[in-house]
Amino acid sequence: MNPLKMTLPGLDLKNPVMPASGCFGFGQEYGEYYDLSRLGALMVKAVTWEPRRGNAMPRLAETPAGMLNAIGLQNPGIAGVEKELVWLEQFDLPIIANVAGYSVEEYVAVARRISQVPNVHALEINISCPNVKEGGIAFGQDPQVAKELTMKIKAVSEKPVYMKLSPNVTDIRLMARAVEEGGADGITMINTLVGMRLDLRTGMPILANGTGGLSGPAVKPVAIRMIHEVYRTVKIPIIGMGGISSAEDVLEFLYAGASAVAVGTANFSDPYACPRIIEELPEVLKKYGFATAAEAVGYSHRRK
Amino acid sequence: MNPLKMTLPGLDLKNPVMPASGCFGFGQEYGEYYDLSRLGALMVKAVTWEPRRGNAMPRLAETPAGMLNAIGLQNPGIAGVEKELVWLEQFDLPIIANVAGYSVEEYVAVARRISQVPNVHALEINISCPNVKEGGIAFGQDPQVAKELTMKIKAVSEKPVYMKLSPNVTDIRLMARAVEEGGADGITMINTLVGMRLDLRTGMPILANGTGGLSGPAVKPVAIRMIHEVYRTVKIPIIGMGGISSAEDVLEFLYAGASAVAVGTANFSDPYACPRIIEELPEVLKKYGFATAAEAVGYSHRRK
Amino acid sequence: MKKIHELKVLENKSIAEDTFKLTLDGSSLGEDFPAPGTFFQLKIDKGGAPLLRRPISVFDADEVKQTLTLIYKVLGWGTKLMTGLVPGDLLNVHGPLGTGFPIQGEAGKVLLVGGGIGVPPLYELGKRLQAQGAEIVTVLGFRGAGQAFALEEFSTLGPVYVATEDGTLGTQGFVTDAIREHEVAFDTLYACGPQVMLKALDQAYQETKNGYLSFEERMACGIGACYGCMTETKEGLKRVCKDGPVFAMGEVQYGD
Amino acid sequence: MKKIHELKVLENKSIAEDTFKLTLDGSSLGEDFPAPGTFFQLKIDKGGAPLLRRPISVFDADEVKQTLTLIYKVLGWGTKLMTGLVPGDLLNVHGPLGTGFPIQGEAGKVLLVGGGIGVPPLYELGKRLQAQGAEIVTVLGFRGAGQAFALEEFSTLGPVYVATEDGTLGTQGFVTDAIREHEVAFDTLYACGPQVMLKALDQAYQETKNGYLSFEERMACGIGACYGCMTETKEGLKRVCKDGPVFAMGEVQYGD
Ligand SMILES: Cc1cc2nc3c(=O)[nH]c(=O)nc-3n(C[C@H](O)[C@H](O)[C@H](O)COP(=O)(O)OP(=O)(O)OC[C@H]3O[C@@H](n4cnc5c(N)ncnc54)[C@H](O)[C@@H]3O)c2cc1C
Ligand SMILES: Cc1cc2nc3c(=O)[nH]c(=O)nc-3n(C[C@H](O)[C@H](O)[C@H](O)COP(=O)(O)OP(=O)(O)OC[C@H]3O[C@@H](n4cnc5c(N)ncnc54)[C@H](O)[C@@H]3O)c2cc1C
Ligand SMILES: Cc1cc2nc3c(=O)[nH]c(=O)nc-3n(C[C@H](O)[C@H](O)[C@H](O)COP(=O)(O)O)c2cc1C
Ligand SMILES: Cc1cc2nc3c(=O)[nH]c(=O)nc-3n(C[C@H](O)[C@H](O)[C@H](O)COP(=O)(O)O)c2cc1C
Ligand code: FES
Ligand code: FES
Repeated sequence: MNPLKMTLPGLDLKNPVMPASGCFGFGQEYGEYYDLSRLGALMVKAVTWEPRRGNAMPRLAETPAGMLNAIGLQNPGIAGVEKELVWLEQFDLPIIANVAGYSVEEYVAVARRISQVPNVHALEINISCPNVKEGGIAFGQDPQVAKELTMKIKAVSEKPVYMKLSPNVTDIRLMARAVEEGGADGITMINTLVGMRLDLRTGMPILANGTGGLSGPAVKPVAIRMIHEVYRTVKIPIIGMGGISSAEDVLEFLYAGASAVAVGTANFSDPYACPRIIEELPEVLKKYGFATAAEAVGYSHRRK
Repeated sequence: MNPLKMTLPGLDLKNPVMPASGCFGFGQEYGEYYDLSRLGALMVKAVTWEPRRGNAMPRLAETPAGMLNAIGLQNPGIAGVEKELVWLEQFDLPIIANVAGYSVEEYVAVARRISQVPNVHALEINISCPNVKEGGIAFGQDPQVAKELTMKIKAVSEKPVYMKLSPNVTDIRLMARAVEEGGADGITMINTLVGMRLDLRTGMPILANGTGGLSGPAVKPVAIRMIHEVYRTVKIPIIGMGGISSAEDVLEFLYAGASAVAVGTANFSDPYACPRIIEELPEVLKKYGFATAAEAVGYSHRRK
Repeated sequence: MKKIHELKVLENKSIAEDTFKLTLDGSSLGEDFPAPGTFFQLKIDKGGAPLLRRPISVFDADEVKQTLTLIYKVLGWGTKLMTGLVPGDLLNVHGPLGTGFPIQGEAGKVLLVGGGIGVPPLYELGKRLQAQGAEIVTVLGFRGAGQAFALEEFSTLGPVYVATEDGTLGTQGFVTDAIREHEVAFDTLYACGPQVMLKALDQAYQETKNGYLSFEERMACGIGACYGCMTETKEGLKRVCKDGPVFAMGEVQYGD
Repeated sequence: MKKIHELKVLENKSIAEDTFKLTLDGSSLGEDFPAPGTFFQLKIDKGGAPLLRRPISVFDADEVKQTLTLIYKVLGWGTKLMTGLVPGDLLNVHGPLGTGFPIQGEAGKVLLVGGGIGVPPLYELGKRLQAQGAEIVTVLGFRGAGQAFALEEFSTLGPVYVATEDGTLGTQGFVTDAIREHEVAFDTLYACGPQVMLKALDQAYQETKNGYLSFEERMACGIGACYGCMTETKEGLKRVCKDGPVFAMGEVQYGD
């Protein structure tokens, strides 16, 4: 038996580790470094209905143990993304499509169409992108709005729907409960924290967009705390992310309540981050006394 | 003329750098390392009416570029703190008293009494402590509650009142506006982000309290972003904090809109952090073309 | 005014499983040459990570050679990075910190009890007690023979008995078993090790003997300012870094 | 499949104000021995900080000596840490990355134009062009004489003209002034430097000459996956790290 196997709505995972959306494009580039079939799944870059240009440059800034990005949902639009997904068919790799929009209608239209793509096994609805002026995060900071959007997407999607939560809220539990009530099959969290850096020479923000999304190890304790809270609040499964860069980090996320995890920023400093973590995971599980990854899910909550 | 001089309500500062509350006790310990009169001011540890034992051990955990603490407002109570403040009279050093409480009545009682202490030049009202079960952060996440608390404290305080904001909110501008409307003389921000770490061996949170407050360089981009937002929202001055460990960091906070800054976590790795930063500040100001620190306040907002 | 020191690394070598001995040039310490039971907070970052200093006890402070020797166990991020220190490197140390072992006039029969990574602070202590004319017996506990260290050094002070959990060296069991087995007689006890060991010793001897125990807590400031490292005592909460790490037997109130 | 390499540091020395030359043992690079205009992403953290790799161009890739030489300017956190590298250290490098300078068949009169920290990638390029029989003139721009470097290396390729902003060396002014002053004639232009310089050259010569310009952007992944380093071109947004850093003159659409 495969000790890393994990089953979530729509997802039969050979291991619980996948690249996070926006940090791995559509796989082509990292596919030059290793066989993408080694991944548990792949969360592809956000897709909107129309092609989007994203934000002006610079879009990146470094911070202590983290980075800010303000890509702003640049993508080739639904038709372009469909083509990219064809290339991915060669791999034994469930795809999770990341859906974004500037209006409820756009979210719904994208979700309906992308959910029909054969190798897309689940949707991740990005209601938490902090880098666009309209839409994005606005849907992720109001429970009622999030709930209604979830319902509308569930009504049209042919695949399970995971709602991606923003950490930029007072009480993440309210958001989690809202999307569960809206019928979400799962939750992915956390998206980035909103941050800013200023250029000391010019006085201007380093990012042309002003603010950007903070990711990387710096945010890990916030992610763990929020997943821990949400696990106690809802029954649907959680795919966890935020600063993961080692198999030990994965275990901490499983303990907190994640049933699978995504790795974002770590790919940039180590292009082999995902397969390295997958390879180290069995040993780390064993070291801490687990026969399977599934056993470790929510372990922290059974210890009180 | 002293290029570092800065004037805020109740505070004539010889320089804009002070230790952050809870990271410097009541000064005795760091007073063995340098003359405390070199500091711009001193934010002392939180005080409640009754002595408080704080949380169980462990209270500390390290995170990437940051740390979690869950001290839980341990303090000797108002009478005990008054004695500590007598010792501080020997220094040329304005004291900012950090006021905490478990109820509105406690906040008001503490604020009234501590504001009468001669070397206390201002109050910092801690409505953002994430480490106590009642009170604390609850006052800092609801604008209406924060506004009413501000009004009641203003009514009894003999010194200017700064409200300390929590970053654990969806929209920090609403909180800032609320305390301004409540009559606050200034804002201090940010307190810590709520985070958690799990012990891989036991499965339990490392902190006995479960969650703790995240501080240190990791949170700096969040602090800069929030100060940048609040500066555009209110007219009252801001004392900024969150991850400062160098004079360059101070400049970034001034650009964002802080009129003075506090240094917390950096004291732990470098007990000379505050005087070192104060010493380096004139040179850094000069390097970036400022004759005085005051000129740099809000610079980022004048660059668009 | 107190100072921070940059000390030159003279040697950094493995002496047991995951255990290293780090020798520093202490000639610039001057007044800060440490007393037994005190510790230093080591800054091991390059480029800012890890953020916090790591507290490590004084194993040997040789006034003649002017060297400061520490022994550390590789546990996590920081101690792992420490293994990369090579001769010639400068190490930024904050200390000596804390209130060490009281030794004033101590000249009778002394028992030193160390468990695992609690062993190091007892050696400098033993040297000073020996110089004062104390009669010393040492009992050290380790997980197994592979983890044992510093036996040679302690044997210069007097008899050394060892207990190992797996029985691969000395008495199988805990230090308390070895003390019983060898019927060690003593007037004063000094101990450092895991809290369960200190608690057992405290409960066994607080009524009948003098004794001092050295505790551990996670630390940030290391000087008593952050209130992160408290321990419950008869007189209320105390700071392990400043009021301790050494407390008299009977003082600390153990949780569960 | 592509690989990451650990290369041994052979030398790391200051060659001008805040400017260092870093020589690495490239013998293990094999197929990854780099082409001119490509770059490496250097991992300079110890213990995880700084988080991101730093992109640095290939200055000299000596196939005979099997060395890889980079030149870097100390600008911030990462490059400052790089100055601490000493011979024997292992440096983790990701690359070669990007699409370099096209040189296929290029054998006429070539002008290399480098500005400041844009100078390095031109030297390996010049060596290859020289080997193909091209006739090379180099024009380099620096802030002042104290910042100038690599003049000797470039002078092995042909005439070298320098422009400095403060006039302490060569022509006072910018590279464009030096090109004009020395009436440099050329068929093909290769340039790297600040965007204002590239834009000036592009506007001056895109109608009349062939030319290739190497651009800079802040990078995260370095391989085209994160969309952090785009530049506007005639054919839409392109990735500087993957589709560039070199683009033909006339391709890039400059902002303001
Ligand atoms: C007063 C005192 C004296 C000590 N003397 C020695 C000694 O001589 N030799 C030795 O090997 N160890 C000693 N320790 C324990 C040593 O400090 C820890 O093993 C070390 O800090 C672990 O760091 P890490 O980076 O390897 O572990 P990590 O788990 O990565 O550390 C993370 C954080 O937790 C803290 N931490 C983790 N474990 C401990 C612990 N057991 N005690 C205190 N803090 C901890 C670290 O300091 C750091 O802040 C002493 C501790 C104290 C309090
Ligand atoms: C393709 C390419 C090739 C380069 N080749 C060279 C070279 O050969 N020699 C050389 O000295 N420099 C070169 N640079 C610039 C070099 O990458 C930066 O100077 C360096 O990253 C600054 O890092 P820092 O840590 O010192 O500065 P910091 O300001 O601390 O860096 C913070 C972040 O911003 C990025 N950054 C800051 N300035 C720049 C910049 N000008 N360009 C790109 N990213 C930046 C850093 O990579 C890092 O992610 C090149 C850049 C690119 C994109
Ligand atoms: C460069 C970059 C681009 C991202 N783009 C997206 C995106 O398109 N959609 C999305 O839902 N999240 C996006 N994210 C957020 C990540 O998927 C992830 O939630 C976050 O980065 C935290 O994980 P990490 O710390 O491992 O990077 C992006 C993050 C980064 C760094
Ligand atoms: C150990 C510790 C104790 C703290 N105690 C208090 C406190 O009593 N009252 C308060 O308002 N803030 C308290 N804080 C928050 C700091 O004052 C400051 O807002 C925060 O740490 C961010 O600054 P830094 O990153 O420079 O530490 C504490 C922070 C730490 C690390
Ligand atoms: S570590 Fe700060 S009080 Fe002990
Ligand atoms: S740096 Fe990621 S696409 Fe260029």
